[in-house]
Amino acid sequence: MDINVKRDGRRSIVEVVGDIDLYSSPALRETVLDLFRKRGQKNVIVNLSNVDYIDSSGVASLVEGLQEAGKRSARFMLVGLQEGPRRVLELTLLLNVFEIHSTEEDALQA
Amino acid sequence: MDINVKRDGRRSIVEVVGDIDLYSSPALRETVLDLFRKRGQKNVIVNLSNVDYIDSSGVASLVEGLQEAGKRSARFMLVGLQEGPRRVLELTLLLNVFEIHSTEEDALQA
Amino acid sequence: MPGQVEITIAGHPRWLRLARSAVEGFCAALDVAEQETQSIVVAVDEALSNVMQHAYGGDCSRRVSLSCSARDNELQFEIRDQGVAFNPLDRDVPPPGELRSGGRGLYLMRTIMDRVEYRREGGSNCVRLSKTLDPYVRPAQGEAGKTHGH
Amino acid sequence: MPGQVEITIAGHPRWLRLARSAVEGFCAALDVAEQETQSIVVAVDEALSNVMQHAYGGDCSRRVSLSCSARDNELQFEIRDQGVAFNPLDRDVPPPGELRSGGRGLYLMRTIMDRVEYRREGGSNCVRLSKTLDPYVRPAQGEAGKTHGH
Ligand SMILES: Nc1ncnc2c1ncn2[C@@H]1O[C@H](COP(=O)(O)OP(=O)(O)O)[C@@H](O)[C@H]1O
Ligand SMILES: Nc1ncnc2c1ncn2[C@@H]1O[C@H](COP(=O)(O)OP(=O)(O)O)[C@@H](O)[C@H]1O
Repeated sequence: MDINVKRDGRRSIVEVVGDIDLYSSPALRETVLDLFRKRGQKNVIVNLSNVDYIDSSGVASLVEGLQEAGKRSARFMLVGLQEGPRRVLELTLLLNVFEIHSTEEDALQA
Repeated sequence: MDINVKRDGRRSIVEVVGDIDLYSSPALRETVLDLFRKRGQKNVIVNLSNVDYIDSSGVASLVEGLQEAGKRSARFMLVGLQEGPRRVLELTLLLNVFEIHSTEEDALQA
Repeated sequence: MPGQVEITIAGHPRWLRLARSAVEGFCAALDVAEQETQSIVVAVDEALSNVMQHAYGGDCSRRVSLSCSARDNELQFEIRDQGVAFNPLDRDVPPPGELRSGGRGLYLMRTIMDRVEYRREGGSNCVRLSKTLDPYVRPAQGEAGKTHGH
Repeated sequence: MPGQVEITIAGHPRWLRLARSAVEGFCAALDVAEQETQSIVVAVDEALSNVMQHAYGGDCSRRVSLSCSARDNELQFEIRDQGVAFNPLDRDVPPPGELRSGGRGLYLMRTIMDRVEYRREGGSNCVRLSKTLDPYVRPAQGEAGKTHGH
């Protein structure tokens, strides 16, 4: 898994490429939490359009991002959700818990 | 592996999709030999643009196709060779033994 | 009966992707539908992750094995480890949808698979995940005889 | 030392693709370059195919195992079967490039890998294929300790 962060003022886009599993999710978790805690970001968008697989530890990382955003009245959004990850969020009844948009552009305008 | 044959008069294009290995090569061999032996084809083009992997049994099937063509003064061509299969033909010193073209169109005009 | 495919990996999460590819490859060889395969991969991956994380507590020198078998229209995946005894069926699974980190692995395993069985066997935990396929999946035919030649 | 990854498959060619994915996954987890990986996959696949075809003569009920390990900058793949004794190093390999069907598997194995070793061990054939990687590949670090957490 590779992570690429584009930061623009208090808004960041986290682009993930590859599977998010027990091996890679700690890096995603850290990246997202750091953006809120250390960089004071107000808006973090995670682009999952190149992620075909996410397991429960990956879901946990995203949930922690959402929780951290909540504490700081910041926003946390997911974009580009593929079929597999969508099904995992559906099965865990989290599909309506996250703010999800199709593309980065949609999320930026939302 | 899937095989799809387009026949046009005495000319056939054999489109292969997937890996050619010990499991799948017998079907390719049979398809190609039948086109010469049973269908009297004078020109068989094997399109490998959707083949990422070929092993020595797959190479053997192609060689048998070439030999059968030789016996009948027919033509046997390969098109769309990907990097992996190209390397295998290179390693087995067969890259210059086959008539290879980039695309079906090139082969049809050759 | 041993599975048609068995894999053993060191208990390091770096090998999870390989294990998922193996499960995917197993399903592909049996013509299991793509969406069904994806779910099965999740369930098996969760079981393996739990062993690495909980049964072995991150000790990557220990090994976990996975046995895959197909019989009639049922796929079975047996995960075996030598870690602390743990019966995944004894554990209450908290409701999903809540905003907590963690605690969704067992839920996914149970929700996706048709059957989860556990036995402790001479120092090993053995979790068997089963899934009945519909429509009828081709079992691994001819595994007991000569069916291919050159 | 057991390999970090071991897989056992029934001796049916339908499982070759799965075995290739496993080798690919093994190399990927160690950051081996793509082109190098592709060649290694060919060599291992040829060894497995030979067992299915020749050592077992198409009897798909028998099993073949593959052990993958990485040490320093060397990858080792050990293929083990219980078929007829056969030392691939005793066999003369005909020159490639000729128009004959077959007879290129051993050549590919030897050409691609740096070392091919054979031993007969209590009814088993054991072929070890080794490849030294350059530039230095990360060995499977931390396999012996706790390196990950939640
Ligand atoms: N194989 C196992 N060995 C020991 N304990 C386990 C095992 N699997 C799960 N557990 C326990 O059950 C809990 C719930 O597991 P799970 O639902 O997978 O969520 P998570 O792994 O995210 O905590 C774990 O936190 C752990 O305490
Ligand atoms: N594992 C094996 N057990 C027994 N015989 C083998 C084995 N591998 C190879 N051979 C013998 O060596 C010959 C050459 O093998 P190879 O170069 O792989 O070509 P091919 O498999 O296409 O014949 C085979 O035809 C077979 O007679």
